[in-house]
This record gives sequence, C-alpha cells and structure tokens, in this order.
Amino acid sequence: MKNPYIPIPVKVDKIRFETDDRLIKTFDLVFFDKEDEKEFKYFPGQFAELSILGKGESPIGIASSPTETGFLRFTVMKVGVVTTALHNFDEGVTMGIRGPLGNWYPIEEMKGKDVVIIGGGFAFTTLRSLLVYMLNEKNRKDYGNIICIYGARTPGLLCYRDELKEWEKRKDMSLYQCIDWKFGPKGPVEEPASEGWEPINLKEPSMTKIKPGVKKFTAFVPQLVSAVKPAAKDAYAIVCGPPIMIKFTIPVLTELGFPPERIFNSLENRMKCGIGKCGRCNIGPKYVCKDGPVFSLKELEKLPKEY
Amino acid sequence: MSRFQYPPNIEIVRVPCVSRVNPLFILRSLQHGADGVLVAGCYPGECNYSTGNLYARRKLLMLKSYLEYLGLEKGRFQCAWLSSAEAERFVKIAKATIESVRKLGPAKKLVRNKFNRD
Amino acid sequence: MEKIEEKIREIAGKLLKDKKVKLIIGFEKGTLPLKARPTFVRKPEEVEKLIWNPFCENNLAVYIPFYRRYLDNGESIGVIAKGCDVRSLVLHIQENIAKREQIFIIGIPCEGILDRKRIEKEAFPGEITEASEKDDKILVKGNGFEKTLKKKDFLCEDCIVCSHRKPVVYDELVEGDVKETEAADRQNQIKEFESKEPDERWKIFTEEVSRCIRCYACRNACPACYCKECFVDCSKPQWLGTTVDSETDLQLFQIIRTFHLAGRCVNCGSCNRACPMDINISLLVNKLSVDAKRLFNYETGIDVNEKPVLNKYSEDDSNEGFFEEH
Amino acid sequence: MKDSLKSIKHIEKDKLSEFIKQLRKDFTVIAPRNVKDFVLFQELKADEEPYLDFLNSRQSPKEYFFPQTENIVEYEGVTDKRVPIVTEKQMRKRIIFGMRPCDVTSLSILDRLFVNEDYVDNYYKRLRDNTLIFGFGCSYPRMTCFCTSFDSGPFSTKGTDVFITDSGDTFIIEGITEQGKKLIEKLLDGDKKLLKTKSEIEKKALDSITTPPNVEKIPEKLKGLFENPVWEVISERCLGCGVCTYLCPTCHCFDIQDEVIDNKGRRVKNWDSCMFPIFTLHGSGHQPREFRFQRMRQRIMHKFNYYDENFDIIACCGCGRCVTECPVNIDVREILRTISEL
Repeated sequence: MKNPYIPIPVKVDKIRFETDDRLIKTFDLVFFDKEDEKEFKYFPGQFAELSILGKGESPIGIASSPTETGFLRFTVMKVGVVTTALHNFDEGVTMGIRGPLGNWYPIEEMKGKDVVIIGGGFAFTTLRSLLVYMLNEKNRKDYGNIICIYGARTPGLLCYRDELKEWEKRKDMSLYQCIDWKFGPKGPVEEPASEGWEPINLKEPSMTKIKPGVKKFTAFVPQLVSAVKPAAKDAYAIVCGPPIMIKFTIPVLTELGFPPERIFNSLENRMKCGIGKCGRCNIGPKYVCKDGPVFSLKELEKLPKEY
Repeated sequence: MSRFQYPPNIEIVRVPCVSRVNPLFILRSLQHGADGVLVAGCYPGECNYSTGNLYARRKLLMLKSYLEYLGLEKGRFQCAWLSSAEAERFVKIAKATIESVRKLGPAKKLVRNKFNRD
Repeated sequence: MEKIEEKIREIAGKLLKDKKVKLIIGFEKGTLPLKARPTFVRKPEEVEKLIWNPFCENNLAVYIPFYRRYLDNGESIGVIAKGCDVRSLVLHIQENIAKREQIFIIGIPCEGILDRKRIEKEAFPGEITEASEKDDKILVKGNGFEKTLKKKDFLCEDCIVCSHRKPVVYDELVEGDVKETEAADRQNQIKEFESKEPDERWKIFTEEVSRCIRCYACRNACPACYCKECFVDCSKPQWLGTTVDSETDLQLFQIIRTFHLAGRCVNCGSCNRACPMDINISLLVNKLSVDAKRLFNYETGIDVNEKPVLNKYSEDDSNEGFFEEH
Repeated sequence: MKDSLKSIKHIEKDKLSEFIKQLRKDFTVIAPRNVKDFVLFQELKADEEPYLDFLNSRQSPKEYFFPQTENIVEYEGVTDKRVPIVTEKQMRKRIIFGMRPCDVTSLSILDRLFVNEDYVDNYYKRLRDNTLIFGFGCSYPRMTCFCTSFDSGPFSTKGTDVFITDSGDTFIIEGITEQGKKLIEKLLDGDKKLLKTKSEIEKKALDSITTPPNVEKIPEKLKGLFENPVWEVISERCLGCGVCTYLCPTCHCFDIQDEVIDNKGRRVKNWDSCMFPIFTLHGSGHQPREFRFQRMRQRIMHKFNYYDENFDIIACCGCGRCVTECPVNIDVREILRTISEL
C-alpha cells in the first residue's frame, strides 16, 4: 500500500518573482518520474504539501491547471521556515511533494452554468487553476459566462500579471481588477490610486455606472462585486481571499441573489499531515485538509465559526 | 589580534556585548558539538554600554554554578574578563581553555550525536 | 481550619460586595480525596464554596497573567494566598504584570502543603478513596486499608525548606501564626545532592528528566512561566529539538526552563506537583534560589519595589570561576 | 460450547514467569513495570516478571502503537540534495501483557482514525498488526474509572487476543482469538468453575463502579452547545498544559517535524496537544483558538461529538487518567454531567 507520508521527488524547474514586494515567488515543479506524474491526478482547488527534507512541509494550493501538462505550479509567500527555505532555492534543486490533497471546486456541478470568480491578493492561486481549466478550449463550451473579479492592495501585488493582460483581451470572459491604494516611492500612499484605475462610488458601490470597456478600478473587492452586479441566476460564485475580504463579499453575493449552496469558499488552517489524521485543521467535525479546503457557504453555515 | 596566532580549533562568535550571550547559546554550542565554551567580556567598569557586563556577570555566575551542580564537568564552560586591547592575553586564555578542555576529553554530556536512545 | 475558612469567606464576601475586586481566586473542594482545586468567585453569595486546608497545593498566582484583560481595564483581583503565592504575586508586580494596588492579597500563614503524591504512595499499589485531616494528623482510607499519618512526615519537600510561610506582603492577613523553618534546614536535598560526584549527579539528573513527556505541565503550573512564546515553541530560530527520544533535548529543556527561573523562582513546588511523571524538578530549581542567596544575598518576591536579581547588578559581585592568571 | 471451554486455561501465580519466558522466545514482551512507585508499560528485561499488582499504568500503552516520537522518513545528504532512504525494517512480533480493558478499547477507537478507507497510516498499522494483546481484568477498578459508560467494562474481552483474570492464587487465562488460543494451548486446562469464579470477580468489580456518567445523549447534546458560555466556566481553572491529552489513550493529534544532525536527517511524528496555543497558530499570526475555553471546547467536542460524527464512536474509554493527573483537578466526569444537565 502506498505510504501517504512519503514525499514524491520533484525538480524545481523555474522560479520567478510574482509581486513587486518580492515576498511572493512562483515555482514550477517537474516530476523526475513519468509514472509519478501520471499518478498525480488533480483538479482545480486541490493543494499539495511541499516538502523540503530537513526543513518541513507546507501546504500550498496548486496554481497550475490539470490542462497544463508537464509541470506543477505553486505560488508561495515567504512566511515560515519552509517557505523561506523555498524562497532561497535555486532552479534545479530537488525537493518533495505530497498530494494531491483535499477536495476541489465543483467543476462538474458548474457545467452549463455561469461562474463568477472572486479573488483577493495572493489567494488567487487555485482560482488561476480553475480559470485556466475552464478557459481551456476543450472545457470552455461546458460553462456559461465567466466573470472574474480580482483585487490586490497595489497593482504590483497582483499575481500572474502577464496572464491577466491576456485575459483582459479575451472575448469569452470578463476580467475586472481592482486595487486598494496607490503605491508611492516610500510604500503605499493613503489615497486612492487614479492612473488607469477608475474610481467607483465608494458610498454606494452598487450605484456606480460602469462605462463600457472600463475594467480596472480603485476599490475593495466587495465594493467592486457590488458595482459589477454579476447575475445570480444559474450562476456559481467562487470566493478565495483573505478572511476580511470573504467576510464582506458574502453579504454582497447574498444580496445579489446567490444562494448559499452556490457560493464556494476555499479555507486555510494550520495543517501538518494533510490527510485528516493529525487533528489540527478541523472546523467542527470537518477537516480542512481532507473534507476541504473547498466548502460551500451552505456547509460552512452548519459548522462552528472557528476559523 | 591579527598579529598573534591563536589555536585553530576555536570558533569565535562575536557579539556586541557579553550581555548579549543568551544561556541558550552556550548550551546549544555544547549540544551541537563544542567540547568547551568560553565566554569573554570586557572588564567590569569598562563596558562600552556602561553596565552590560555587570548584568552578564550575574547571569554567567549563576549558569556556571548551576551546570556544575547538575554534574557538567568544571571547565566545559568558562568565563573570562578580557579587554579588546589585550590580544596577547586572549591567546593565553584561549590556549589555557583549550588545554583544560583537552584534559577533560571529548564532551559526552549534553552532546547530541545520534537520533535515538540506545 | 474552620476559623480560617470563615475568615476567608468574610473578607472575600466584603470585598465583592464593596466591588473592590472583580474576582477572587481561591480554593474549593476537589472531586478527589487529597485534592482542593482553584476556584473563581465573582459574586458575594458564592463565597461559601471557598475553603482552606493543607491540600490547597496550587500556586494561585499562576492565574494572574490570564487576567491581563481585567488588569488592563484597571480592575483589581483578590487572591487567597499562602506564603509562596504571595511571593509569586510580588514577582508579578516587580515584573509589571500588575500594579500593587490591583492585587488584593488575602494572606494566609501556611503550615506547609501536604505532598499528595507521597501520601498516595502509602497506599500503592492500591489507591486512597477517602482522606481527612485534623490537627497534626491525616486519616486515609482505601480498599481494605486505613492509616493515620503524621502531617509533618508528609509535607512537600519545598514546604519543609520554605523560608517565608507567613505572607511577606498582604492587604488582609487571616489570623493564625506559624513558625518559620530554621535556615540551616533549608538546603537538605541540595546538600545531599551536592555531596555526590559530578558523574553521579549527572546520572541522577538524566534519569529524572528522561521520563519527561514534554506535556509542559511544569511550565504551565509555574507562576513565573508566563512568556507569550516559550522558547520550546519558537521555530525561528528553533532552539530545541522537538522529540522525546533525544535525551539531550529533554535535558536542555529542563535546564533552560529552570534557568529561566533563576532568581524568579519562589520554590512553591507547583512544577513538582504538576508533573505527571514525578520528576523531581525542585531538585533543580531550588539550587537556583540557594545560589541567588549565596552569590547575591537575594530572595525572590520579598519587596515589591525591588528588581529581580538578574535585572540588577552590584559592582562588588563576585568573580567566582572567572579566568585568573596563575 | 465445548470449543469455548477448551480455550479456558489457568496458571498458578508462581508459574507465570515460566510462561512469560516461553512467550519471550518468539515475542518482545511489553508489560507493566514499577517505576518509582508508579506503573508504566515497558519492555521486560531478561527474567523480569511483570508487575501485575497495579490498578492502572500512569501512561497508557498507546505509545506502543502511536509512539510519542516516530520516524516517518529518514534521509541523507547535504541541504538541497537530500534523498529519502526507504528501508523495510523487520519488526519482531510483540505482546502487550496485562493491558487493561479500557486501554484495549482505546485501540479500537484509534483504529477507526488511523486505518480507514480515506488514508491508512502505515506506521500505526504496522505496529498494530504485529502486536498481540493480553488483556487483564480489572478486579479493583479505580474510583475515577468510568469504562462502563462506554462499550467496555472491567472485564470486557473485546479487542484482546488473550484475557487474564486474577483469581487470587491463580490466573484464569482465556484465549480469545485463534492466535491467542494457540499461544496458551500448553497451559493447564480450566473448567466451568473458573468461569463462575470469574463472573463473581467481575460482578464485584462492576458494583464498585458506582456512578459512571451517562454519555448516550452527549454527542447529540453537544451539537447545540458550541456557543454556550459554559465552556468559559469549565475551562477557567485550566492551566493549558498537555497532561490530559498526553496521558489519554485515545488522544491522537500529532505534529510533523524535521531534524538534521550533520548529513543525516529524519522527519518525525511527535505527539501534539490541542491544549497548546501553537497547535493551531497560522504562519500569518492568525489564531482560530486564541483562548483557553476554545481549546478546552475543542478537546471535549472532538472526543464526544466530532469523533462520534466522523467515526461513530466516542473518543473516550473512561480510564480516568485525565481526572487523576490534572494538576488542577479538572474532572471530565463532572464536565459530562454538567453538559447533560444543560
């Protein structure tokens, strides 16, 4: 029987900085063994334990999509021991990976429906996976309208900026982006950014008249959602971001008419084993690592508020 | 200091003041392979920060007495007052320390050289 | 005892009625024989559950750092404190956890706490199902077993050598007088240990700590261990290995935790009593108090205006053991 | 009936060491030993007899199935180039001798977590598969015992391979599983009288467990109590140490850590406790269980509600260790009563 604790060896193929603050890097990992690659079957929303022998493990959402073959992509922020070690890596080193772990976004259930993707900051990783998956020419026809709303504190903190530029041009989806603050030479400046980023009606975001073709705003994500007003009929909303963003986005979605069973969240908790044994990532009886990380709002409403 | 030869089996860890020496530094050095630890600081009254070494003295005194009480050999952990101008004395102390540690032989207590208990 | 209890309830009731304190920390009857346990009284009508007897083994000062939210709001806490608890409270005041006026000390002259573990071992391999105490005797009963024990034979090691049975600082002192122990008796255990050869000492120390399961009960039961992040939990840098099968990590844990108490330990013996593996931690920490007294003539927790011993210095401190030219 | 009689044997007390000697030929025997007037399960030294005159061990024998520190990956090489060494070490078969029924019950609870259809913890399974259990009836349950609240009792033979009862001058020895029966086949045959003696001892033991809390409705009851202020009352005296969780035979939370000495390293599973704040502390500094009451709630909820919901069994076996060893006398029986009265 396969031992779920043993990491599979992978090579760090490419490393690049993702954001201007240089705290977030993207890593492309390649399997040494073709068999391992074949066995590593995953779906958008799942995560894996990045394993550095001698340092430890860190659970990170998979940012690549199963439709992209030949590599696994992870976007990692430098926080703890493992992620710092990861950031210090050079291309070409060997490390380990355990996974894929957890559940995934409801890609089957959403077929034939509209999808609204809402992301904030660097939590966009698994959303990128989902977006790339749905935009793949084989899958695109399975889904209705795709709206993506993505915000970060500054333009420099948006992830996957090259891809964002391509998605902006696409006709088969609409991408709305927003930023919180302008970035000055000495760090964030406490005034709304303006250049190229349209203001919205901050007091009554839903009253904002969006001019055709304008898709970049100075706003918080929840405000932009309420300005864009995605249609709730037959639509799914996938939300992933910092807790504070989720907290304020959910009421907006509810107001727009999204029922709890069609709003999905991806959660995060301190994890170790990733397979529901070590007992730390539970929210009530559910383990984020095994039963999650993707939960519908309906499921979350049944769970204690302990996350 | 550069003109004087000091023994090669010394690893020097510079700190801004002897009071920066956390007891954990000493114990971890012993745990991770040092056969002896010498803590040297400026003479009382000559502290660059006026009183750092006086605070440190209390700490070092107690730690030394405590470790010896628990049964660590006298000499595994030593202290000395030393001025930054006394290169010659540094060499002398270093040599004396090494000599006394050599007499004790390789450290056996506190050393971590294998994973499991026998 | 009844008299002391009555007095405690009277003082506590009055304090709560006058709203002088938000909370009183004291003892109530436990669910097991030989056991009293900490309790928290907020209403005057609840004072009836407060008790006092020689089974009140916990050092109640340990709870003060948990109530920072009260202290930050300028509220006061009443503590029913025996000699060692008081000294721990003084330490908290010295270290700015609380202001003197925020802690209302109901001092109790203490005749020493009974060593539950030692009494339980009297019944080993059986267990004690009933216990009561009167005057200088303890009556214990178990399955087909009954014994009368002399209290003075079953005092905690730390209580035998206690130097301040009578609270050194208090707002109200519950009546009763106690005789302090003789200074000469205070180092019994330490002296005996010191008389052994270093290798023998190291062996005993290692044997004791090798039973450690790293539950950190000693740390959490200690009123002086209130660091927000303990060095054992620190990951950057990671000071200490995390396993229990490496002997040196267990040794290091005990050495460093206890050394952290140098000049801060009041020898209440809480760590000893909390340890589920019966490790003799007093043997370690008591030496530090003895040294503080020997080297710097300092005793912990006596004067609220004094600084802890390692937070001050004297130009005349000894240079014992520093390198000397021959 | 005839067959079941065959599996009942008995042995005189002074012959026990001979029997254990036989067992030691093929097995590593782990049995209760007296360590400084308290009992722990440890490997017997040569010619050592187990210390069977005990109520229960201070620590449960859980550590022989779920060790406090257990290597999961060993590796070699310098930084960046470390490779796991996979070696299949042979394991000698073991016997845990004299395990109390509550601790045996705890294994059936742990089995559901470590060996289930989602994932199998190979390390636990290997230790479990290679161990035979010699259960030992509790003639004198402790005053803190409440095993009868659960699907167990002082003479429950469930989960054992061989079951031993102390009947004064002899041990009554029953073979429960085929493997167990085989091990004891050379011992003296027993008769019906022994069974009667056993049931008398059992009845006396059962009678001495007077007020076990009723836990039947606890899981259901706890469902609505998450936000109840009772948790702050229950947990107020808690010091936040790990005694209850580390002595508990059913607590199973662990941490994974790496350790390197020179060019060798290992990744280990270490016991961890939900009573420690660092257990759930996020790298970002976010802390879902900031207060003591939240951690206490997690412990009780996990045992009596979450575990029941996930695995259809309560994660408590009533051994009473957390009751006797808690430094501030937090009594889980009392908590259960409080909860059922709410």
